[in-house]
Amino acid sequence: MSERLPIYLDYAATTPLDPRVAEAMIECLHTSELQGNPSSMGHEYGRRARARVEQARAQVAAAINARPASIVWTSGATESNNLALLGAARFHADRGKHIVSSRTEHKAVLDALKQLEAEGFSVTYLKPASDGIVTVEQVRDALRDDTQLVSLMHVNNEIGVIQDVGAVGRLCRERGVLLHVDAAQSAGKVSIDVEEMGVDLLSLTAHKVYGPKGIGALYLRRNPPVGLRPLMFGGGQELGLRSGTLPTHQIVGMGVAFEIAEREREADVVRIRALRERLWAGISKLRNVELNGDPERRVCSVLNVSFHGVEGESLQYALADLAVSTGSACASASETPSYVLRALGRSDHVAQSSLRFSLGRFTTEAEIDAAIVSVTQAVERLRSIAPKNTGE
Amino acid sequence: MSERLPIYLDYAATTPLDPRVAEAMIECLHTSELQGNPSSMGHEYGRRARARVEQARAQVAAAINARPASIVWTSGATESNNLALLGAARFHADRGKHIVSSRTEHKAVLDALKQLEAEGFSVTYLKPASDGIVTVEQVRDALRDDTQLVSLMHVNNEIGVIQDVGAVGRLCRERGVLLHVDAAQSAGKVSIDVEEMGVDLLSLTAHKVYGPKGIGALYLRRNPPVGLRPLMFGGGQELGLRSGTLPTHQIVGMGVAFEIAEREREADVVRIRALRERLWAGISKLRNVELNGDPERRVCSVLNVSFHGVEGESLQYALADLAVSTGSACASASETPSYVLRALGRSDHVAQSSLRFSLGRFTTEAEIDAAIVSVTQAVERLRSIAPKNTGE
Amino acid sequence: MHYSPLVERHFATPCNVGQLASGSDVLTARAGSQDRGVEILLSARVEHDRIVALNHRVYGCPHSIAAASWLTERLTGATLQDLARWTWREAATALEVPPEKWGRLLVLEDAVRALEKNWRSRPSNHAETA
Amino acid sequence: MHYSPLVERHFATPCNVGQLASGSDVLTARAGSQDRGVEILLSARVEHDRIVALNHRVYGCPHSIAAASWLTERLTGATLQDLARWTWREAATALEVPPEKWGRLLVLEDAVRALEKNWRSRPSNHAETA
Ligand SMILES: Cc1ncc(COP(=O)(O)O)c(C=O)c1O
Ligand SMILES: Cc1ncc(COP(=O)(O)O)c(C=O)c1O
Repeated sequence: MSERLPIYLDYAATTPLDPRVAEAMIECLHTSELQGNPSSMGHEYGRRARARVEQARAQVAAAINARPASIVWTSGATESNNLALLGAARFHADRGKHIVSSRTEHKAVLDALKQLEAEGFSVTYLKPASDGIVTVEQVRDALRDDTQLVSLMHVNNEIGVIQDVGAVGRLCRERGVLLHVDAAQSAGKVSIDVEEMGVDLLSLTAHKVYGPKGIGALYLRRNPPVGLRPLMFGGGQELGLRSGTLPTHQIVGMGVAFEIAEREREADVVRIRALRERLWAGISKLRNVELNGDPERRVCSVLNVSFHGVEGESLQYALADLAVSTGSACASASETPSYVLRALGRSDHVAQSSLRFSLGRFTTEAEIDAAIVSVTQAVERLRSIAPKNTGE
Repeated sequence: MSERLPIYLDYAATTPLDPRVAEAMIECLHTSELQGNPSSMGHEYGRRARARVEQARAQVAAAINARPASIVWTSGATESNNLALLGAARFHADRGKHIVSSRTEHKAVLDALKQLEAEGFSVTYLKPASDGIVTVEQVRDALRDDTQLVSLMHVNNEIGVIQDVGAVGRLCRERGVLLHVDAAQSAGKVSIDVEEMGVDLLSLTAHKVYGPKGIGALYLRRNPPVGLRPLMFGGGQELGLRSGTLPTHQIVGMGVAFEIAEREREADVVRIRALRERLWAGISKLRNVELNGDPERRVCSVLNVSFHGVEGESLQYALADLAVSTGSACASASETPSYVLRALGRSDHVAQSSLRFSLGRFTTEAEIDAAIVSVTQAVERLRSIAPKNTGE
Repeated sequence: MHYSPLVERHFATPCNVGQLASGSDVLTARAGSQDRGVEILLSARVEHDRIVALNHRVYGCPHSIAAASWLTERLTGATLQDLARWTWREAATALEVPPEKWGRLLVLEDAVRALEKNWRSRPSNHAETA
Repeated sequence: MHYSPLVERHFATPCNVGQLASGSDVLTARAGSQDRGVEILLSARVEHDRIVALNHRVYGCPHSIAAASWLTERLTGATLQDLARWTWREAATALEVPPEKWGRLLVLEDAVRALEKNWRSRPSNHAETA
């Protein structure tokens, strides 16, 4: 175990709690009046907990311009994505069994779609251009008479590109097709307006927005109402769409996190983007480095770079003083090169030599400058010991 | 809103956090080194979070005499029950489509079974005797050649009776049928030994054991391994059985809660049982009150009483200074009389006039004495204004 | 469940609880049953053409208890015509009883109708109504 | 991924990095490629029947980098026979390389074999091997 902790540049994997969020959660953990079951409306403990739950529902709804009644609490975006996709597809199977999505979606979308394929649905996985963007034309061309659902992520978790969800939303409206958007990575960084974007289902999670892990939400359009088959059944909480005792402290934490994220979004974005540009300015001084994903249409916080002539595992090992990721958190446990970079046309070998730097609310200029030094030294050292391609 | 808070006698709906659990959780909320994604094994933040997650897994496993590898984290017992029932039934559908359960299971079991019936499974719901007990003979008689699964709760949440799960486990072993046990209400109050009980699947939740809401676990036998179809798909956490970022602080809280609950179980049980007997001694001085459920084979903490000649809603309203429940938390939002008491043969009207008092670790003798006074006064007053059945 | 202040007051301190000792000037009426969730017993002392005392006993939900208590205040001093004119809606409005509880107020009206019937059938009454 | 202390040391401070200036007494051998994930270049100065200097360049994972560095220490002073006897398993054992990485060590062995072949094919060598 390293003594000094590395510089945290893995905000896209998960964010530390904002102290204001921690404070709100700790109040719930310390205050016995708030520890009743929010479903126990028969007594004061339950009613007070319920009041906090509904306050948080309003906070999350406000952050995406939705009505509180359209927010369903879940355990995170994985559950939200599964509830949205499995729930809508199974419920509306009679409308048609075709679904349109993309190759660069998060595993929680891709694996849910695989399950639907096993259940007899057919899925078109759109291949983005090398910049990571899926165009509305691609979606239009993929729509069929039996298409019931389109699922497209707002901001990609590995390369940070932003999809034009609004245009796809208008298209889906015209065609009477449901649109699900995985917004786990955009909340707090890109404005989300479910009305303007014409979204029917939208997945959110707290732990990418300085809130707690293990709590998320699914936005579900209420007019016209979108029908869903629940993933789990029981007490009938959340209008029967998601049973299970509501975790007051978690929900309160998510509410505060989203309220802060929306209020401070613009200031955060300006600061974080400047830091990211400083990082890229430093790293791009190295020869043979390549930015992955569209340089303009991207979230402020993510920088995904391929380092040619440097082996990925050695690069990460040499950068022990930086907490960065070689892909999505779940993937980085494994050795396999990022399927997202592969979809952009990168070779296994280049994908393997790529790192995702993701910055956040607590990143400092000093950390960025230190990161530039580490990366430069590591890359130059590894290149210096490698065989020259113009050898002998 | 009442100024002074009522006396909390609704521990079966949910328990307040044990301060030691709160402390452990707050450490996670305050310590940035612990706020990495437990799946980010590429850096120290992830590895330290993972270490805490695995420590908690060992704590929960130890409390039920299981191996850590057999514990899967979920969002609570609702999810655990659904994962166990939907997951096993769908996975093993080829083994047979018959399931045996009981009428007094929690809604999270009954509604999951309803869903399975909609998917073509047939379910036998055993009717317990008026004492609430389902006998092993009843289970034996219900088994068919195509029975693949038996689901029986350990301790009932409304009346507190304890089922002889061990005997049912031995029977299921003989017959090669899977046994699922919903142990949400027994953990920390009744000894749970998955080996001795011969259980294949067991549902747990933290918030009934002085741990946080929104975190639970499913015990899943590993040898021979029990196959399950996941409810949600994605990052592949928890060996692919339950994807989604692991909420370190929640898991740590559950671990500490179960470690404490098992260590202090016997002392807690003795204290709480004495308080419950004191409560019953006081309440039973009233004429025409009836204890629901077997008087001996019951958990230490629950007392469910029918008050004849008193209308239920008025009784609860008159007892505004007591936080008690008219059934399970989820049910008490609604007006309908408890289906559990109905299954025991009580009339709607008697079921309607019943209250569940549930005691816990922080209940005091003074609270019990005050509760006795309130109940006595309320019942006598309401009876005094009612028409005498031998009227005129 | 929401309870109006008036319901709260009558539930906490119901008035005219009990049953008047039977006598030639005392009418009683009973409606509902415990199994149905509401049971009401009214007893009224009538002098000349008016109710001079009205007592009640009630089994039921807070709204039913409050409504019965409220009724005894409302109809003390009432004539047979007042009784005939009275309907459950008056109680529903005065006590802000939610629709799901209206059925219980009908039982209260049943009791009032029964009381009215007994009053009409009193011998001493024929002249007046003739 | 686990790295043994020896891997850590050789990765942090690899020895004999570089390429010897070509000359009649210098043998070189190359194996693998960046696309395959490992590429190794060895250059050895031979005097009489021994390697008196052995340099390397390497592209690859930490295990590959450490193994190449370790190899140059291990085989400095080696004879043609020592070279012929050497196998990747020696590196696997010494550096505690996990099985999933053994394939990469085979590339290192390829480089050693190539060096051996070049040595044998040296004119000055025929006499000795005859
Ligand atoms: C785009 C995207 N979708 C879904 C998820 C899963 O969210 P959660 O970890 O809350 O289940 C993540 C993060 O892991 C993500 O980045
Ligand atoms: C017996 C039983 N099973 C399942 C549950 C559901 O547990 P959770 O609230 O953790 O989803 C409860 C409590 O609500 C319960 O008492």
